[in-house]
This record gives sequence, structure tokens and C-alpha cells, in this order.
Amino acid sequence: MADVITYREAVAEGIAREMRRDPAVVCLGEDIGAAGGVFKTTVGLHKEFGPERVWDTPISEQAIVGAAMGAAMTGMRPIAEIMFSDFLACCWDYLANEIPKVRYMTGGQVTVPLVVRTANGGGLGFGAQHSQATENWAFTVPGLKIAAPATPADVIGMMAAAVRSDDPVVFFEHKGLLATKGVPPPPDHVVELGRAAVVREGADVTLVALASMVPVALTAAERLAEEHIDAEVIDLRCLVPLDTRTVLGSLAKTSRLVTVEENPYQGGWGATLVSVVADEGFGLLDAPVRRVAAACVPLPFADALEEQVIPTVDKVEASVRDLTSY
Amino acid sequence: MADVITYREAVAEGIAREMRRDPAVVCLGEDIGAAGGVFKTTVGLHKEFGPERVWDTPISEQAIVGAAMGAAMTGMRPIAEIMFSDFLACCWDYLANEIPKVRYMTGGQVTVPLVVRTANGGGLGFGAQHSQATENWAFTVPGLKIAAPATPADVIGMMAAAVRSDDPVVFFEHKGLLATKGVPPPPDHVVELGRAAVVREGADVTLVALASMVPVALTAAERLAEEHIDAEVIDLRCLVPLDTRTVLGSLAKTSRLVTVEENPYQGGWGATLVSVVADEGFGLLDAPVRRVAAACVPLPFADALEEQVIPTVDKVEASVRDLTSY
Amino acid sequence: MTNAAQLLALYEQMAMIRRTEKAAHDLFMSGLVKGTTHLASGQEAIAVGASAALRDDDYVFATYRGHHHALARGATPEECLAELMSRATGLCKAKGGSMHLTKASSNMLGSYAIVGAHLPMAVGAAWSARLRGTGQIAVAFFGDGATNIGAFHEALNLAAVWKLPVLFVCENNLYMEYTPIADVTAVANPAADRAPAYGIPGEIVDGNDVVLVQEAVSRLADRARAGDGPSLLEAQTYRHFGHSRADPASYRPAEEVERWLKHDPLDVARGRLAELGVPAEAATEADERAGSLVQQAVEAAKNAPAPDPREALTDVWADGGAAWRT
Amino acid sequence: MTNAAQLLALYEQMAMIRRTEKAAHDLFMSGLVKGTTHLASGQEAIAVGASAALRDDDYVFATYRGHHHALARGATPEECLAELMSRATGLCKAKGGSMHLTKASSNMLGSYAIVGAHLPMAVGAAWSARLRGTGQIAVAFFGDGATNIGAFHEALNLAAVWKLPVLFVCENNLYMEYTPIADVTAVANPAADRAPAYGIPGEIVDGNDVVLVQEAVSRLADRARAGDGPSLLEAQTYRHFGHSRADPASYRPAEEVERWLKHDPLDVARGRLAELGVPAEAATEADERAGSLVQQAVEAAKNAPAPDPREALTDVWADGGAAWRT
Ligand SMILES: Cc1ncc(C[n+]2csc(CCOP(=O)(O)OP(=O)(O)O)c2C)c(N)n1
Ligand SMILES: Cc1ncc(C[n+]2csc(CCOP(=O)(O)OP(=O)(O)O)c2C)c(N)n1
Ligand SMILES: [Mg+2]
Ligand SMILES: [Mg+2]
Repeated sequence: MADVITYREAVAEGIAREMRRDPAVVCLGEDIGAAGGVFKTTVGLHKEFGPERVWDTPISEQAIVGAAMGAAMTGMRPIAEIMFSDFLACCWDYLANEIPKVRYMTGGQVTVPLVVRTANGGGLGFGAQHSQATENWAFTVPGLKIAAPATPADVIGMMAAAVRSDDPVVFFEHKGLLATKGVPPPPDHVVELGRAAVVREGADVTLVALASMVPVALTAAERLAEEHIDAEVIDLRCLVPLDTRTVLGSLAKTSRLVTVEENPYQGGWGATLVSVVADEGFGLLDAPVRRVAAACVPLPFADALEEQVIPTVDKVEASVRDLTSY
Repeated sequence: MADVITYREAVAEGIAREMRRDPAVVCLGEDIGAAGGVFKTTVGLHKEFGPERVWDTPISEQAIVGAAMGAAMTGMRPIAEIMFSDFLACCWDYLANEIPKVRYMTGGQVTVPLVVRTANGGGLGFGAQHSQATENWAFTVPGLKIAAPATPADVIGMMAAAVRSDDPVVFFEHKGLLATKGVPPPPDHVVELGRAAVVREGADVTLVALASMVPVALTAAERLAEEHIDAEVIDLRCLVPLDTRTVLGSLAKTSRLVTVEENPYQGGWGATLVSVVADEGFGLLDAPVRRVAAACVPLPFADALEEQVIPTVDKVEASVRDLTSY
Repeated sequence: MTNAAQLLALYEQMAMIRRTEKAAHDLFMSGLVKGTTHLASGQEAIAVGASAALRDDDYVFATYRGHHHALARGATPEECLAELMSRATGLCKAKGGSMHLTKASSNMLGSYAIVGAHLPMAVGAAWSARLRGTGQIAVAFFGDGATNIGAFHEALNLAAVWKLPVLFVCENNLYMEYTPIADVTAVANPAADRAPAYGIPGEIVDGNDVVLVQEAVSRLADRARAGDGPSLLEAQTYRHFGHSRADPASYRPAEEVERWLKHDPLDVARGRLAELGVPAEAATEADERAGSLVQQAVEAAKNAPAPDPREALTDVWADGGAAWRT
Repeated sequence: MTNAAQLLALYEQMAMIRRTEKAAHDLFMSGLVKGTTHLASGQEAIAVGASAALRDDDYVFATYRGHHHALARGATPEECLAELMSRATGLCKAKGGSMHLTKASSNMLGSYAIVGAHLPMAVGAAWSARLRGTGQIAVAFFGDGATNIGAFHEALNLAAVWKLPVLFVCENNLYMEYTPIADVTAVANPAADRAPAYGIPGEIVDGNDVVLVQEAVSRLADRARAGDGPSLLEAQTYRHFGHSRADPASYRPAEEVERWLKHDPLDVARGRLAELGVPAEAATEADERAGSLVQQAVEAAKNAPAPDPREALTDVWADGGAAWRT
């Protein structure tokens, strides 16, 4: 194994480790096989595991996820790819009404151990229909676990946990992180779903971020340190289970909260986190709670416009500075 | 016009008023024509306006909403019915990726004046796939106006505003309110979208509710009054535009906020409202903010289970009582 | 060909289904069944004939109009009626209701209430069966209305491309809810006429003749098991009741209703029994056995306990719980 | 039949599109075009031939691979290239990018990047045209891959049932992204072989022969305008570049590429011009005019200003703004 691995390679590696371990793990999706995936996140799988276990499908998002569901109900552990997370809208019935509900509505008779992987997020000039951070869509639906790793090691560890989970997991791979690098984790590395990571300790303010917003928050924290503002940065890693305990624990120390979210402000995941804090952590707060989230507009194409919409290091910095002077 | 009108009749009346006024208004959906709608909310329209303006469609949610979009782009003002709001998931691409984005991504070239009407909400024992309050799904997508009236008069007034709006509106008709009655509003009654209504004035705590939760909040307020807790009740009426001004204005008086939401706690609309308040209204708050929302589970079938999940008067009462003693 | 003893057994099964649904209807009218029901009375021969042609471990997926399939695949009248009556002893612990009857222990993998959603699931189950080499097939039963929804198209294409062992059985009862399928479908036989678009066989069968259904399904199941791929069977039938609940179905011409009532699947089977030389008393005795079984089931369900309210918060996750946060 | 002068004009249009796309490719490679592009080089005859057969006020809906349609319907190379280069003068003010070219002023109503989504829109535009009695028709252009998605099925059925004046034109270029359509489709001609499932004509045409395309579209457009309903045209073609961006398309057999390059639509048209007695120089002059037009367009676009950052927050609503709350 190389000393460094990209996030992109980590996806294929994470899947391959599970496919080697368990013959019930199978993949399906558009262009994932011979072509190795549009984002090259499934390179090598088709060759190693063959076309029956790595299935190139037509452009049929409903059939892809619906078939994954049927396979999961009958003894397999499918990993379905939806190429861009925006296209989850094309099979939303499965994510909203079928997969998360079938266990409950049958009184526990049916188990759906599947993973829906998808390339998420903006910042690449792909425009309004190929750039959204849609983990908050999934967050409106009880019954889905939601993973969104920020590092190659977490990609592998959380993929292992997702595939082994008997519950359905929606797995968001961030397009903006695909080229980032990290140390490859040891064999059988598993990162339990629902455990946030404190990726920078600090005393003055808690920044809570997810996926591509983690490096944004970290960079902002480094810059703020020069102004003697000591930010703690939490990488949530999952939205469900949501690790509110770690966040509340951090606030006991810092008394100030800023969420950093790529999704639009309206309906964003940070809102739910803030509402937990404004209830159970109200006594801990010394200042207003702030959400740095995307503007409530579709994603524009031009770089110069896109960066007006999505949170940037500058915006996080300004927000924190403002808050710590409250 | 009769002295009382049901919420159900108000839907048909609201549509008929607009169809009489403007020949560009047309309806399409499943069983809306000859049958008068599965919920009898389109009774009389087919007879009065004929099959070309009141179109019975196949079971093709994508085609229904997609065709409405195409018609709206070319000079019509379509009103599309999606029978149960859960089925919005079957045409989610149109709600999430097409309708709200086309104006923006064409640089303002295209206008989409349409209404998507749908029967929303639970409490009727229809089970997990026919009972959801899904206005929070729409709330994750910038570019949709979201209306959810609580009274017959508002149904008519907000329908008028929705049909006349040059922006797309998702119009949630609550199944649990269909049989409720009210005074029919005068001709040309229009309720501007984005104006909340203070439906009960009070000094101690602000309850913010929507649709079927408005009567729940009002009943809770009446009961609390017996304990000398004076609750103000706000009917939001719309999620977009969200009338945060009215809420913050109320909090300036009460200093305490409880949201009453039918959707699950995770990803619910109240979270966004709370996050605005926890930021801009932090200084107004004397107590934690509380959200009475549905449990994070699919909706169960049995009445006895369903009422465990959805907010009830008792739960609202308990929550407010708890908060006012903070 | 079915022999007399076999046919008598099929007749008794149909009689049992007929009486169970009659009981469901009466219980609904007397307020003991809440929510909604969609009775399949008149369509029993499809479930019973198909079931007789399948292996016990084949997978079955049905719709909200699925009582007959649950019962034909081993659910007892008591567990079905208990479910409808919101009892703890219900098939789905009173969490599913009439629309979601499921008997996973006999691979009847559920009843789905979003039109068309289960067709891709059946494709996935068939894929899974092939991957596991079990020789099982999967069958999806659906209505005529489902042939116009996108998931139908995606499922059939995917199954055909991969030559999966799956049978698509359309129960064409001429109506969707209240609208005739002929009014909204571009071809005369909504299912069979579409088979060529997927390069698969499309057959039409008299869905009210249990013997013909059994023969057709046997043949197509053999084909699927032999690796020759999916097929589409359109079973022509008629429902005796309205679409759901108390619908009087007054949108159907009297002459049409009469004609179909004369072609009742129970009568057709009785005629065949007579041809095979079975005395009329044998069928009458079967009716009586079915009647008393159902009578006992009604009593038992009436006396069964209501669900424990705490059940509302179980069965979301495979660990049995519903926790979405730490 | 097209006369020589007309054909020369079509040739020049194709030459202009070819050069505009070559410029787009070069600008992408040199970093001046961000995000992604999907070039239609090789498919020009479809856009140009169809356009020549349509009325100026007919509606056109295209895909992310839509440069040729925008240009054939009146967008200038300059406004297209300016859009791709993120300039304020772009067709969509740099908010759409390559995938969303739209020229609403000439009823080219957009390019959509969710496969299949625009087919129902075209159905709606056709319905609108009939309701308004304008005699317009609507045309949806889409790829072979789109024939396997649910929206295709729903749109065709709806259009057929209502006999709407809409044309579905499939540009079958043999590939989806990297996967051959033949590998994932149940029939040989993914569009034409499906027409019988909707009871409409399905024709196949050489999509690289502008005259044949024009004739076929004329005929089907006349039919639609006469009230005889929709039809499906499958134009066989090939793309000269890869799927998008810098894709070298190495998944395509060299022999196949070579064969199709020999059947270049520009060459085919030149051959036809020669047959009509037009001297070769006339075509060469047309090439030169096209070349210099595009050269000027590139310069103008390069010199155009970047968008005002404040544009990021306009054009969500019809009032020009983006406010989602009070
Ligand atoms: C996607 C979707 N759209 C609409 C409905 C509402 N609905 C329930 S049953 C039904 C009619 C279905 O007709 P058909 O498929 O013929 O089945 P049948 O009821 O006749 O058995 C409709 C429209 C639904 N459940 N799902
Ligand atoms: C619903 C959906 N699924 C997947 C994609 C990703 N995608 C973009 S283009 C493409 C291939 C489309 O092939 P085809 O329809 O043949 O059109 P072509 O690109 O060949 O013009 C795919 C899979 C998408 N944009 N939308
Ligand atoms: Mg039917
Ligand atoms: Mg193609």
C-alpha cells in the first residue's frame, strides 16, 4: 500500500476491502464498471470482481436504487452509485418512502443493509443541477443513516462501517475533496457511524463542519489563531446518527457555536443541530449561534458567482470574529 | 355563497375563482376531473371548465409536474395536483432541480408561474407512505414558495395569491383539516404569501405553528390560559417567504419560543426558524427554545401509535409549561 | 393440468380470501378498521393461481391492494385482520395496516403503496437470487395504472437487459382509482402491449380463471428459472368493490359491472370443478370451512390487545431502536 | 426538397456550430472555460436539419449537450462562448454554463442536465400551444441513454394519450457517457423500437444527413400540427469528441470511430451540394465566413467583463431578487 492515498482512491479501496471480505457485497451504477466510474472512484473493481458483482446499469436511477433495495432485502449487501447527488431527486421515492420505512412498516420483518454512494457538493463550476450538497435532503427522512467523510482514512473506515451496517446508509463523497490526500489506514479500519471527530481543539468557539467544509473551517481556525481566537473544529462525519454529545461537550468549554454548512441556509442540517443546542445547551451559550451556510439560491456556474454563494474561509473567519466580540 | 364553507370546498372554490378570472389557469392531475378528486377538493371544476382545462392524467407524477412546468414556461398558469404529498418524492427532480432553478440558471430568461397542490399530513391512519408532512422537503430547496393554509378563508386567499404569483408555489392542503369549517371570504380575497397571522395574542410565550398544528397550538393555548400562561400563537401560513419578522416581533414581547411542527424533528422547518432566532433574536430569549415536532420515525398505522409520534395538544402543553417554569 | 383435489384446494383458498375481505369491509364499515382498505375481491384467482405455480421460497412483491397475495402466500386471516384492526398481533404489529401487509417469513416481501415502486425491488430480488444461485424467482404484482409510471419502464428494461428471473404480473381491473385505464393509456393492453419495448414475452390471460393463471405463471416461471429472462403477464380482471374504503364505484357502467360479476373467479372455479366431476357439495363444504376459519379469525382479532404505545419508537433500525442522535 | 441555396445556408450553419464547438474545446483545454462541456460535434445535422423544418416560434428543449441546438435556434457564437467563459455577456449571464444554454427569446427553452427531465416539459409546452391555439409544436431532443429513464416513458404516454403536437427526437450516438447504449438497453433501436408502446410512429433517420433530417422532421411536424399527435424520431449519429471535458473516448473501437468520421455531416452535406451542382468553393467560402464569425466571437467573449458578484443573488424570483424570508 502506498504511503499516501487520495480521497478518490480511498473510495475504491474502501469498497474493495469490503468486497474481498464479504461475497454478499455487490455494486451497481452507471459507468462504474469497465469505465471505473465517472469520478474514477470505482477503478479496479470491475477487473477484480467481474461484471456480476460490479454492474453497469442503464440511466435508470429508480431501478438502480430500487433493485439495490430488493437485493438488500434478500441477502445481499448492495452498494448503489448515484453519479451526482443531485440525481437522488430522480429516485427520491426510494430514499424517502421505501428504504427508510420498510423495516418499520412491516413491524421489523425486513432488513435493508445497503449503501447508496453519491458524489456531492459544489465549487467546481458544474452549475445548478450538478453541484448541490444534498445531505440535508436525506436528513429530512427518519430511517436513513447519513455519512459524509472528509478524509481518505475516514472514507475507508466509514465505508467499512456503512457496508457492514444492517441499516441503509447514504454515503456522500465530496467532489471537491476527491483529489485530496491522506495516509491510508491499516487493514480492517472501521470508523463507527455517529462519532464526530474533534479535529482541532480550541477554547473560544466551536466550529462544526461536514465534508468539504471541514478544511474550510480548519483553515479559518488557523487564521483566527493568529488573532488569538482559539477555535475548536468538529468534523461531524455523520448527520445520522448525529453526535450532539460531542458538540454539547465542546460548547461546555467554548460557549460559542458556529456551523459551517455547504447547503443553503433554509432547511440546512446546521439548523437542527442549532435547535438541539438552543434547547438542551441554552445555558451553555454566551453569544448568539451563527450558521455560515450557502445563500438561498441555486448554484451559479461562474466561479466568481459560485464563491459568493458557498461558504468560504473568509466568510467563516468574519463570522467567528464577529461572534467572539459579542 | 353559503355562510360556512369547508376547507375541502374552499380548495375547489379557490381554484374556480382563479379559473373564472384568468383563462390561462388550467388544472391537471390524477382523478381530479370527472371524479372531483380523491379528496373531493376539485368537485365541480370539470363540469364548469371542461376536460381541456381540467385534465385527468395517468399515474405519471413526473409527467404531471414536468408538463405543468412546460406549460407554465409558455404562457399558461397550471395547477398540478399530486394526490398525496408523499408522492412528491416520485417527481422530486422537478421540485428540487428543475422548477426552482430554471429561472436562475437561464439568467432570468424563463418564468414558471405554476402551483403544485398536494394533500399533506397525518393523523388519519394512512400509514407510513400516505401520511407525511413534507413541506420541510420543499424547504430544503431555494426557489420554491411554500404555502400551507390552516383555514378555509386562507385556502381561498392563498390559492389566489399562489395562482397569481409569477413564482412557483407548492401548496400543501392538510388532510386533517379538510372537514373543518369557516366563513367564506369575500370575492377577490387575496392573502399575500409570506405574511404570518397572529391568531392569538399573548404575553408569556410564542407558539409558532403551521397548518394542522395551528388548531393544536390554539387548543393548547386555551388550556394553558387556565393555568395563567398566556400564549401567543402564530400561524406561519408560508415557509417561503418565511415571516421571521413577525416571529421576532412576538419574541420581543414573550421572550420564549416553542415551535409546533408535524414533520420529524430532524430536518424540520422549525429548526431553521430557531436558528434565525438563536442568532438574530438571541438577546430576546429568556429561556431555551423548544421544538415540539414529530418523533424521528416513519408514521405508524394504528391510531394509538400515530398519536405517540405526531405532536398533540398534551405534548405542546407540557412543553410550554416546562418552559415557562425555566 | 390441475387435478380435482388441487383445484378444490385452490377454490378453498379463494373462498377464504373472499371471506376475509368481506370481513375487512364489514369491519371497516362498522368503524373497527381505521385508515383505508383496498379490497381485491374479484381478483383472487390471480394471487391463488400464481401462488400455486410458484415455489414456496420465490419472492412476491405486491401493492396496497395486496390482501389476496398475503393470504395466498401464507398469512392467516387472523394476522391480516388483526393488522387491519390495529392489534398488537397484526402481521406488522399494527404499524403497517391494510396497505402494507407483509409476510417476510414466507418471502412475501411486502405491499407497497407508492404505485410502481416495488417493480425495481423485484428486479433486485431476482438479481440477488441469481447471484446466490438459489433458483428462486421474483414476482411483482401491480395494477394497470402502474404501467404508466416511470419505475415500470426502468424495471422492465433492467430486468430484460440482464435476463433476470422475474415475472411482472399486471392485474388489469380496468380502473385506476376512479378513472378508466383506457382513458389515460396509449395502448389497448397497458401491460402486454408494452412487452415488445423490452424485448420480452407479453401474454394476456383471463385473470378470473385460476387454472389459466396457474398455467401461464408456471410456464413463465419455468422460463425465468431456466435463465431465459423476465416476462410480462397481463391478467384481465375486475374488482367487486370500489377502489378503497367506502367507494361505491358509481363511475362504472352497470352493464360492465354485471358482466364481470357473472364472471366471478369463484364461479369459474366451481364450473371447472363440476367439469372434473367434483360434486357441488365439496365446494360448498370448502366455503363453509373458509367461512368458519374467517369467523374465528374475526373473533380472535377482536379480542387481541392493542399495541403497546412504546412500539411507536421501535423498529426503525436493525438494533430495534429509533435513536437518530447521541 | 431543399434547393441549393437553402442547403448551402444549412451547411454554413453546421460549419459555424462545428467551429464554435472547436473553439469551446480549445478554450476548455487552455483553462478559459471552467466546469464542463459536452460537445455535439458530429451531431450538427440533427439540430440544423430539424431547425430548418420548424417554425421560428416552435419550442425546443435540449440537453446539456445542447450547443448545437442553441446555435441552430438563433443564439450567437459570441453569447454562447461568453457563457462558457463565465462572462457577464453570456447567454445566461454566466449563471448557466455550457450545460444550460437557453435562448428563450427564440423559444429555445433551455438545456437540461438531468437526463430525460425535459421530455415532460416539452409535452407541457405542446399542451399549452394547443390550449392557446397557436399552431406551435414542441420538440425535445435527447440522447439514446435517456430512453431508459422513467420520465421518457411518462412523457411519451401522456403526449400520445392527448395527441399533443410534440416531437421526440433521439440523438442516438451509440454511447451514454462511457458505456455503449447497446449494453444496457433491451431493444436494438432504443427510441424507435419503443414507439409502439405508445401507439405512435417511430422512425429512424440518418442523423448525419441534414437533408434527411429536415425531411423527416418536416413530415412529423406537419402531422403534429395537423392534430395527429406526437411521434418519435431516432437520428443515428456519433460524437466526434469524448463525452465531456477532456474525455479521450478510448472506450470506443478505432474502427467504429473511423467509420463514423468518414460519415461526417459536413462531408455529407458537401456531397449533396456537389450533386446539386454547387461549386466546392461556395462551401469553402461558407467555411471561411463561419470561421471568421467564430474567431470574432472568441475575441469578443475574451474581452467581455466578468459578471458582477452581486448577480449571484438575483434571478431566483420573478421580482428579480432572492429573498426567502422577511
Ligand atoms: C405514485 C402514486 N401515485 C398515485 C397514487 C394514488 N393511487 C393509489 S391507488 C391508485 C390507482 C392505481 O391503479 P392500478 O395501478 O390500476 O391499481 P388498482 O388500484 O386498480 O389495483 C392511485 C392513483 C399512489 N399510491 N402512488
Ligand atoms: C438522471 C441522470 N442520470 C445520470 C446523469 C449523468 N449523465 C450525464 S450525461 C449521461 C449520458 C447520457 O447519455 P445519452 O442520453 O446517450 O446522451 P449523450 O450524452 O450521448 O448525448 C449521463 C449518464 C444525468 N445527468 N442525469
Ligand atoms: Mg386497476
Ligand atoms: Mg448518447
